[in-house]
Amino acid sequence: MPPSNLGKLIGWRDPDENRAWVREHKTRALVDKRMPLAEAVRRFVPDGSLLALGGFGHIRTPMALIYEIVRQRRRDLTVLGKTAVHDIDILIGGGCVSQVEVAYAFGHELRGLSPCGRRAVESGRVKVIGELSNAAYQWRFLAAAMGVPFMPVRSMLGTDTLSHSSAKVLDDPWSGKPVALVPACYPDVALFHVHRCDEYGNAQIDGIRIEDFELARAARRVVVTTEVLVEHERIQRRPWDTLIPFYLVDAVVEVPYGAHPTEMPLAYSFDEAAIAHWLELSQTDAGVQDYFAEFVFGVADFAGYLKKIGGRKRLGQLKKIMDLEPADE
Amino acid sequence: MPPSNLGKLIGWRDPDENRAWVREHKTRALVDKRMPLAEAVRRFVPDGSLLALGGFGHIRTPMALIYEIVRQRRRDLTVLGKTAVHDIDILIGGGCVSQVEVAYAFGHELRGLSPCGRRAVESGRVKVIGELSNAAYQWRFLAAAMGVPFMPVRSMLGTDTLSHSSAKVLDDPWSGKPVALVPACYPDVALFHVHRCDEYGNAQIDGIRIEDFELARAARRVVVTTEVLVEHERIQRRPWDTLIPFYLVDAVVEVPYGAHPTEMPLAYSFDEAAIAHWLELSQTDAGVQDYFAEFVFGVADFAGYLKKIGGRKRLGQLKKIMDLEPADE
Amino acid sequence: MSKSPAYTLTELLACAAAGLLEDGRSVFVGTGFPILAAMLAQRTHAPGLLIVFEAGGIGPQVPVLPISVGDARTYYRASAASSMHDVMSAAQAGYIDYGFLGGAAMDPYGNVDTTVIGDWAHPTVRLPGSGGANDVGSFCWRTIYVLRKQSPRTFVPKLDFLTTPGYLDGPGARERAGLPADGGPYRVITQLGIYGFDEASKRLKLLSLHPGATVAQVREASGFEILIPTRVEVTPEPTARQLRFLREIDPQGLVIGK
Amino acid sequence: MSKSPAYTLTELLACAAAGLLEDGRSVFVGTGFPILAAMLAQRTHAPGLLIVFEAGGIGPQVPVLPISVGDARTYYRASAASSMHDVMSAAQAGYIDYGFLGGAAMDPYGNVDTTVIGDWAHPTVRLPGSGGANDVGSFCWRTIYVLRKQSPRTFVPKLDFLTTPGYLDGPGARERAGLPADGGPYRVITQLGIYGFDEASKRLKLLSLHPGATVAQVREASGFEILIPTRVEVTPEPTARQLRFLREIDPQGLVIGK
Repeated sequence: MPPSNLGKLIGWRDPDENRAWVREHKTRALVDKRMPLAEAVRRFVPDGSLLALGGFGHIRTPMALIYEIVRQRRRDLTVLGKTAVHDIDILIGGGCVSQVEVAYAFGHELRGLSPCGRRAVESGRVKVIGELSNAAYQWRFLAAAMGVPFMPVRSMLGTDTLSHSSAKVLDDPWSGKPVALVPACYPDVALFHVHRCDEYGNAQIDGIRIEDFELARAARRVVVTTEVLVEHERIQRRPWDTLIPFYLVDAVVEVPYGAHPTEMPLAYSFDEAAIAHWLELSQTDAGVQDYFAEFVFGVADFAGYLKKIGGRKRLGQLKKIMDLEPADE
Repeated sequence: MPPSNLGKLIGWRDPDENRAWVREHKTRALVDKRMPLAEAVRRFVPDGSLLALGGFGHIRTPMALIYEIVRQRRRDLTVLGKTAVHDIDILIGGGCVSQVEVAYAFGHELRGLSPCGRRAVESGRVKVIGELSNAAYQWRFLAAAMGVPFMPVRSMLGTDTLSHSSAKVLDDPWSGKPVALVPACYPDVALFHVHRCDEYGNAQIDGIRIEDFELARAARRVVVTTEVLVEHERIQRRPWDTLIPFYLVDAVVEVPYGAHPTEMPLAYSFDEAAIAHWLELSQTDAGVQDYFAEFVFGVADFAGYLKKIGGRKRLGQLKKIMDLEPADE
Repeated sequence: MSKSPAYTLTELLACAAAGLLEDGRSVFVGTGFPILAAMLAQRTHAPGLLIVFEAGGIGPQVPVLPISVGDARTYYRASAASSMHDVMSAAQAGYIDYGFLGGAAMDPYGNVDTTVIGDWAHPTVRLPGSGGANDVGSFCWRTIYVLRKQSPRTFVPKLDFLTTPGYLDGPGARERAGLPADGGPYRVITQLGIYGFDEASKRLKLLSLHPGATVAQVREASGFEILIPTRVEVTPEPTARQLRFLREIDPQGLVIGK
Repeated sequence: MSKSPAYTLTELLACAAAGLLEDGRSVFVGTGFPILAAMLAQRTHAPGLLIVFEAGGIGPQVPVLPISVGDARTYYRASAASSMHDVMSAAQAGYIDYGFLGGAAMDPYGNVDTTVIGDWAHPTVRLPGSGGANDVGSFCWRTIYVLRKQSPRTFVPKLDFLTTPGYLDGPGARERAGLPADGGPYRVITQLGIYGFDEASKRLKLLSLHPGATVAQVREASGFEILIPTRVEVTPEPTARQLRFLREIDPQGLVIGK
């Protein structure tokens, strides 16, 4: 068995310590949690936060929040790299990130590797503090969501991925076979972009849930941006569609197109041009600065960003691409 | 720490043994799995099976299948008593059950204790082989569904419930605190009644899922009865509503009112009269025999049973009670 | 006192139980008495009380008293209707403040038996078992017990079977066993009075007597010694307003009729 | 042979990969080449092949090639669209037969590196990491690798970082480490040929050469010794029917154009 200690233990908490925190800091009452985007980031994403992003790869990524983090020049964030793609790339480019635990990062899926993320890691500006697999990551969140200290997993065993993770190996008391135990992971804050949410934070997502069920329950603070803010009554009509119940949520912000340039399933498609533009500019540090000068610091807010990338016309096209896609027939 | 060995270890399998079984016995192809109720029971609920029932208490209980098991005079079943109420009561009355592992059994919730179940246990006709809690049970199923050997749980510790279960206690390698490990539980067969299902076994349930997600994935064989058999296209329109995907399912049977006399959420209510009638008759063994003579052996099939309990008229009333209930407004 | 309206024992207990539930907190309820008390609390001093059902109902606007823990009334106009895994996980993670339980027998440390009377292998009376009770008593921050029939047969020095943990064998025992820290039984309500637990010994202690009940009755109705402080409150009688609400919630008297 | 139509290397590899997938089985696919091969298999010899995506898409009728592992195309007209937890659990429980993976480097036992080139703490090249690859290589019964650039730099005697398990250091090593029994790399497809693994040693073994490729090329393009059996097949060329399907599936040549 490889030694299981090269990876830094990040996000783990004694379950009793987290229970006490939850008891004191999370209200169970239905209260209006709407606030401006800037306030949500100011209050819930301080410098040094352990941050996780909802969605997956280029899907349902909370980009409006990410651009706001860059705008507020947050620093020293540790990002949980659970298939972090455009999200972490922008945050690294913005100078917000100092550490990453990696399941998948510094890549853009089919679109290739990330020049910006790779430069940061290879130059030592951003430190990779541990490795693990996608399944192991979501199960770290599941353990936290359940309030148990760890989750047994049968992958990673025998590999450098395991020895560079924070997992330990135990002999299963029944079969006698070795099994990996991954420690619970409680992010300080998790950010989500959803299809609909009420003022209290009851959030519903269409399509696959990916690992957002587990992540929303693992994070201490949850910030939700939503395509549409709906009446509580709308939620009450089909409460079994609620993926994130209100008592988990700390802030609610209505941000149409809040996932741009990533895909909002059944709503709008990727903006390949915008992604390609970033990948092009981010070939150099100067290009990265130009990008932020134009798309973040050159605009007042996310609405300004949306105008920059082509406004109504472009967004309408992205809707069309998704509409044309049989998935929405 | 109490010794953790008074409970009999039931349903646990080496994860590799079950993987090999799954590889060989579960087809991944979309094949028509419709068959008559009697055939489904004959093929998938042999004598001596380790049996689990979907739903919870008096909700979504697969009663048509349960009456058919009695009709076929199945014997020596071991029932996983996960809030088993009317279901296990009928099976015990029918002489089908020899052993029970108990989270909750021999009771009828608000309706009181079960005369039939209690007589069987107190007389030794049915043996209780272990105790555990509701949460521990569902997490035994979760471990099996995940293909891991156990699940950590923070309840039961320090009690006779733990010492009479098959759980073990481990010191969490991170906090050093004791945590219970409950072994995975793979039922031989699990029975479900759902709102809609296609011919391949893609099953959708309205309302709360209770622990059916985990149970359907833990069981080796899954038999589904459905209020309505729907076209595959209906499922494909909202695939995110599918709770039980087809590759888990071995048999599909369309059985309207298949949960009677228990509640089918948003469809029809409990039949309190029918439940009360059973509780009345089952005060004595003779009464139990009278009940089965009339409602099982005195009829050809479940359709005959439905006529007996009042047919269309009565069923219409039960629909009305649910309709009148604001939950369906 | 004499001016207060007529009320049943159940109504008195329901008002007493409701009074224990704080606003802005969450409560794990079963059917019957617990949901009645929780709904009363919501209609009076705790409108922001979150009601959660074991089978997945989260924050319903319960229309009529549910009969089963999973029936459709338990998630009518709810914020979420999920699963036992979701709700039990939330409880284990510390999101559920109060739990309501009953039991066949209780010992001085608030441990409870709902499994068997007599020997486990050859029971005199077989009871339903833990159900979710052990989880509620393990996970919730404060567990409230309602035992309507306090007597030497229900308040026993030693249980035939310890189904659900109270304070086990005394201070620190829950933590030593690995149960979540700082939880445990909070109050015990019987036909005679309301009890808490002594900080130092974690043993049952009388807090208040119901109108008309005496310390002597409390002592007689127990198989173990109950701590009696020098100062004992009197349980407040139901107000007309509380009674009106209770009868709105349970018009057929399914629960308050008992 | 000469009668066979013109085809690209990608088309040859896609047909070879598709041919490995049996009907009535399940395959874990990512975007790009794997989904192309799986869709070709469905349209030809394996109509009952279940396609599963890591992020939750189960049994979709993929309309156009998906760009991301989670995009809406991955559960278009699917049987289920659930979660990574559901799909990874199914894989860990033995429901997924085939997995498709790529990699930057492979060793003689089919172990693969997708994490770093050079030292982990100070990498020469930082790659994306495991992603779901380690899980696929651990859970699936048979893992298929496609490495388009076989060379002494990609077929190496020792990896800089063992991201995803092949046979680790030989027979029985996976089981000793605790990985699910009887899984592991099944085939490796490169620009030169198709490889399997020797039963006794679990080392890479040549099975078939692509049309025109030679054993000498295979040897030159590796940093370790590849087992060469006396009898080596020739990879069948794509048929006109297969090519027609491929061009239907990928009209813009997103993948087959490469």
